[in-house]
Amino acid sequence: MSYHPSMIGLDGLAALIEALSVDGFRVLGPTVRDDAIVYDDIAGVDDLPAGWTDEQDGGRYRLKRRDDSALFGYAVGPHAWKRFLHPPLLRLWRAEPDSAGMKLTAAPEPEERFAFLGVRSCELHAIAIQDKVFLQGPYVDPHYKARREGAFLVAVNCGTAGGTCFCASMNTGPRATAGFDLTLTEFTGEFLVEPGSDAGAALLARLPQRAATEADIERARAVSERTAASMGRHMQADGVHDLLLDNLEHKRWDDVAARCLSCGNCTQVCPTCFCTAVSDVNDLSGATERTRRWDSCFSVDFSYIHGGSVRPSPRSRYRQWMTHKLASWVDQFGTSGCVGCGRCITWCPVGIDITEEVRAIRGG
Amino acid sequence: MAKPPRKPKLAVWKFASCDGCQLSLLDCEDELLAVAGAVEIAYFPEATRAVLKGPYDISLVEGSVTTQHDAERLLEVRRQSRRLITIGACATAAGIQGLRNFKDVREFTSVVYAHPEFIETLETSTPISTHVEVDYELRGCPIDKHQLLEVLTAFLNGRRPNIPAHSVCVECKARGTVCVLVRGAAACLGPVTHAGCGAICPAYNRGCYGCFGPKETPNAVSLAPRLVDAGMDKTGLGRVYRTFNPVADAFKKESERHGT
Amino acid sequence: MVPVPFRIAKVIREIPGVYTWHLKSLDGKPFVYRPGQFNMVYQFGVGEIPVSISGDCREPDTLVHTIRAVGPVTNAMQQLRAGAVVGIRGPFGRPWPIDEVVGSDLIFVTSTIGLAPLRGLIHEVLHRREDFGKVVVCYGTRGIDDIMYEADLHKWRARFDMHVHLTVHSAPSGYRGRVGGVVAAIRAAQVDWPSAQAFVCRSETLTRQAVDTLAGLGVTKDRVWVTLERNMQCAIGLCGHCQIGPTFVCKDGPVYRYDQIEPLYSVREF
Amino acid sequence: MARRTINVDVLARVEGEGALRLVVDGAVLREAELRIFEPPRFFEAFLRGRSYTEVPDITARICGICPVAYQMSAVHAMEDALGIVISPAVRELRRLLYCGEWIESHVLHMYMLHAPDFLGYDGAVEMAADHPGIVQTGLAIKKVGNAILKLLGGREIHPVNVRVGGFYRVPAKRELGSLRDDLKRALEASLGTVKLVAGFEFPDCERDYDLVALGEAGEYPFNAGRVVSNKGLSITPAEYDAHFEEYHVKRSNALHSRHVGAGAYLTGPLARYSLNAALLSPLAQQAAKEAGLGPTCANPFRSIVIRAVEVVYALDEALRVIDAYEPPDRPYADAPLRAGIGYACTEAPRGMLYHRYEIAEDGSILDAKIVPPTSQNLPSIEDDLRSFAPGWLSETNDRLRHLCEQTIRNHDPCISCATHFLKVEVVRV
Ligand SMILES: Cc1cc2nc3c(=O)[nH]c(=O)nc-3n(C[C@H](O)[C@H](O)[C@H](O)COP(=O)(O)OP(=O)(O)OC[C@H]3O[C@@H](n4cnc5c(N)ncnc54)[C@H](O)[C@@H]3O)c2cc1C
Ligand code: SF4
Ligand code: SF4
Ligand code: SF4
Repeated sequence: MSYHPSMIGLDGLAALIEALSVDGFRVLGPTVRDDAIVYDDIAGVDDLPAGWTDEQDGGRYRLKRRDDSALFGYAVGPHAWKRFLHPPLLRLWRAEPDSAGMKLTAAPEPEERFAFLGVRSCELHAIAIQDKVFLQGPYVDPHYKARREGAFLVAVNCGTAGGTCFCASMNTGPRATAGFDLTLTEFTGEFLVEPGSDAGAALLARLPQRAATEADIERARAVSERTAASMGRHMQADGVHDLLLDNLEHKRWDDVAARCLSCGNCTQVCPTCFCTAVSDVNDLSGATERTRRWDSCFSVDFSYIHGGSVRPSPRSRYRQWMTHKLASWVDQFGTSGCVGCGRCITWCPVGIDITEEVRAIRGG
Repeated sequence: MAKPPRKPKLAVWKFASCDGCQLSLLDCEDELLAVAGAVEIAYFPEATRAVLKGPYDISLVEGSVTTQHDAERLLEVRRQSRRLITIGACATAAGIQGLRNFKDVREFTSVVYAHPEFIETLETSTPISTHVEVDYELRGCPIDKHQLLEVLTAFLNGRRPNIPAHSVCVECKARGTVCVLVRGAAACLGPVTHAGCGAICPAYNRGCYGCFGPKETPNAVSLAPRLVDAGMDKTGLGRVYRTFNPVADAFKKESERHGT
Repeated sequence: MVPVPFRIAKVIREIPGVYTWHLKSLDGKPFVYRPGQFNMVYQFGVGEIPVSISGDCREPDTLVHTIRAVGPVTNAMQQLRAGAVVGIRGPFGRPWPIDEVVGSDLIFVTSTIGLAPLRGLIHEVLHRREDFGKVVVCYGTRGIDDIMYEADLHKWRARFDMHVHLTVHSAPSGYRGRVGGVVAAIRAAQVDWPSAQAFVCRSETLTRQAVDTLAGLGVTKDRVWVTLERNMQCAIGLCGHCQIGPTFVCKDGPVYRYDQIEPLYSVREF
Repeated sequence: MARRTINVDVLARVEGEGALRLVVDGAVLREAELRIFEPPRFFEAFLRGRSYTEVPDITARICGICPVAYQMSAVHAMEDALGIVISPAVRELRRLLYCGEWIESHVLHMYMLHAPDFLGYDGAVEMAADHPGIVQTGLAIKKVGNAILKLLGGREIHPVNVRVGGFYRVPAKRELGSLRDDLKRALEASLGTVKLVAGFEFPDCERDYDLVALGEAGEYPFNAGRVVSNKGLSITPAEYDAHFEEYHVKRSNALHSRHVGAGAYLTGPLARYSLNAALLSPLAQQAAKEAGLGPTCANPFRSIVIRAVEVVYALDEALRVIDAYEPPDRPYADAPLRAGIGYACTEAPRGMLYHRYEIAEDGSILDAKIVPPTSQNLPSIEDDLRSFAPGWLSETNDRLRHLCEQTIRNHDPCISCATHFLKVEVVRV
């Protein structure tokens, strides 16, 4: 079914946030905190980062003033939506000794439904990838499912590409094409809104608006084209699957291992990385609680089996990460594990650049 | 699960230290009475006058060895302990008092004391593991009380303590803190520092100063230029690695690399 | 996924450090699985580890695990007595491809604890004995005290329709059985090499050695089946720990056809 | 009566390691010697050459029980040296942080270390078996003190948030507000504590102490004020060295301190209260009155009552700070580096803590001097023993030993602090 785009103003955006919270959603969106644009609870338009942008490069992020008051005039920040759909720390169950031996109680799933405001195209792709991992395989992750179902996604077409973005080369942006309920394209003080689902169309109908003209739509397309042309990074992605798997002993792995801190930041900021570890904690009363937390293939214990770690060297751990992202992910889930958001480049303390590493391996 | 017939005996020993790590046990306000219920507190002078004779099932050892008398006392502690767990940076990596190892102790003594001849002290501050076999080393200056409880329950249940050796960054990200190093707010040792504190410092808008000591496979050499970008000078680099864990291998090497 | 409580009905000490549990679910429900699958076995308050199911899948009322004490969890489990309750999640993983090998001669190659994951398969093969050609078990251990499942071996050796080549690495003088490596035992097997299917269950290095021996005799690598071991936490392909390249050992394995896994096997620290 | 030697090899329920040696000859006390065998840690020596920015974190490690005190004295001394003027909001937050430490440390001492003396137990855990309610109340109040430290400082022990000029990060109003309910509950409970400890039996032991504390600050003292005494002293912290001197006793790893020309003096709750009682909040004053405290107090056994009153005050004060709090524009103030000398005294739970630093132009420390409360109190503690013990010589060894221990514990000595300090022990000859 096809939907009709509309134009809304700032009042319309305010009405959108209002309507979502009236409908019982916990509205999450971009806001400024600790000199960065993070995703957090949003009460209204005032919480959005008006007039801010970011400068990003390998290992570097700086918030800067824009010369206008755009609300979405920056690229993606340190947080990914996965922290809400796939939380960093999750209680799974509790076991207590009882007369039968033990009693196990699963931790309840939260009842809140999320509305995400300002989801970028790369992030929509990342969510779609985690959907594949957690929902579309032989096993479903009930925790992800409980959070993902009923989530309302308001996308924003990027008007500015960040210094480390390369979605254009991954075919994951900058224009949102699927997986959203509504998508916004920002002009000064005005937004083109395009529904992507019945729920989105229904919500749009409740907002103050005017019908979009051909010219509005054309303008929005131009925004995306301009953004695509200004990508900070480029990844030559064709054939990268075979390239990496054919070069598992390439000398570049040693080179990157000398720089890599094996700190795990890249895996934690990546919107698609999904690995977790469980840990059981007993209290002294004899009860045990199992929690699950984000893990990282950069830690030694990640691959521990009796007798030692399978990947003791940082070299093998970096190689695991990158080949998983760009190659074995394709075999596992039919898609690349990288959406070109650039977070792993920006938030790597030493600025290791996945596009550069691919280039180096390609180079010989 | 069958309950052990008698409660395991717990002893808490102190060597050169600030008492902070053993205080962590008394800071477990919600759990202290449960701990006291699960173990027999057999020796813990900071908490009780009562003294039960060894051997002890678990000994927690705080502090580093700085006197000949302590070195001898430690041997006896080890003899009396089935499991010996060191708690904190002093016991594990010599602690702040380990700074003497890089200086002339006689000069130190004369700075502090009017009559240096009254003071009996060794030239160096050494970790417990230099003197006796250690069953487990818990990191931190001070240790994290939840980790202490985890180690105790793990030993009581005969399992491996769940104490990850990865970087502080992993905890920092879980906490949702925006990296202070990347956003240019501070020089941060998080990427080379052992997790456990919960990434407190970055959450308080400052760089980690390494109080949990080095993580597994630390790469301080690669981090150094970034710390310089963030405002640390060469002597600062040398100093920051030589503070609370001065003899931890990776930190010691890095500090020496900067000429300290 | 929450573990389901099972009670240990019986503990059998196989050899020093190796024990077998017979488990019954508390709710009495049968445990349905296929040979080659594994469970996540949880000892209350201690930890959870992957363990192959070693029983006879036609007796779903009894779940059988054989465990070797190597570390904290497996050591703690060794202390458990009949009556203790443990948690079970499973069954997980792909079973041995029994239907794919119908009609062929079968050779099982394994050593010490490696017989545990194969035992259920051998039981099933014997239940369907007429579906297969010759059946040969080559089982090697270090010494005569390391021989597991002696009752089974005894029964199997007594059968006319299968051969058991039991070999020990070293034995006291006067020992009448075969002494030497498993390789020699394989060579001694009399199966139709060009069509035989092999099941190998040993450490990664010894697996390679067995595969080479079999290849020399004409068993191509697409007829060799192995099981792999990796760190596992969720056992359903969501935690990421058990990856070897494209494969998740927990859900794509632990049973693999050797030719498909060999390229990954040969990369160091992969 | 024969010569008796009483040794308390390890003084229990004090922070750090010390011993007591009493030598009793018939009915005469020959010797009362407190020995600190906590090994020396040389803080003053290795602070030399470190940057002034590191000092608050390093000196915190002198003592895990009162790290905030070391951080407070250190930052104030640095600010004095560098001419940094802190904002009123930072001043208030520092008061709040100190409230947290007083609550945590006083409650630890009262409930876990000192009360068992009065109720006849070896320790709090043993006491909990018969009086679970008392111990649980203590733990609950202590937890609130720790909650302040954790929120404002990042963690209870060795907080990370204190820096020269202010804080690395200041809390939002809402964050502080989250403490309010727990503080109110603890305040309620702390009034009960005053009643409880006021009901203990106290030996009739008064002494004419030279009581020294911060005062004349217009507020019950934490971080500001002059150094005053009940004998008429009133000086600035910068003049401290001219009036007080440390001396080194044989076989002691702790330095002792004396009032020049006057000898032993006492800092801590007794002094603080006797010099500032009128500045307590009305609620705390009321509690003091109901507990039978006069405007001054010279019985060290009653120090537990004063601690209880100070806990009421600290909880009350914490609530006041939280209610009035507006976050400052900047979390910290700074000033250009310069060479200089800075002095500061602040009120650690155990008493006054003096720091002096000489800073070079590049911000490195040239010289450091730290005089912890326990060093200052040691001579008075020994004097307490000398004046009280002769009256107890007819008691059994056990009882005598216990009374002497209690005499020491009255002052909550922190031997960890004191070492840069000595040795202690007791004997009947
Ligand atoms: C599919 C599969 C089937 C197995 N079948 C059997 C069997 O039938 N019998 C048998 O004796 N052993 C089997 N194992 C091996 C068994 O899981 C390990 O020996 C066991 O995990 C060791 O744990 P531990 O605590 O005793 O010792 P350690 O090796 O010291 O392990 C310490 C900790 O590391 C973790 N760990 C170690 N190895 C693994 C692992 N493979 N997966 C997840 N976590 C791990 C656990 O948390 C464990 O507690 C199997 C392993 C796999 C993967
Ligand atoms: S690999 Fe890097 S660029 Fe790709 S999705 Fe993950 S964080 Fe973004
Ligand atoms: S702030 Fe420090 S600990 Fe946190 S991610 Fe950055 S480098 Fe790591
Ligand atoms: S962040 Fe670093 S310095 Fe701060 S508490 Fe944690 S380990 Fe210690």
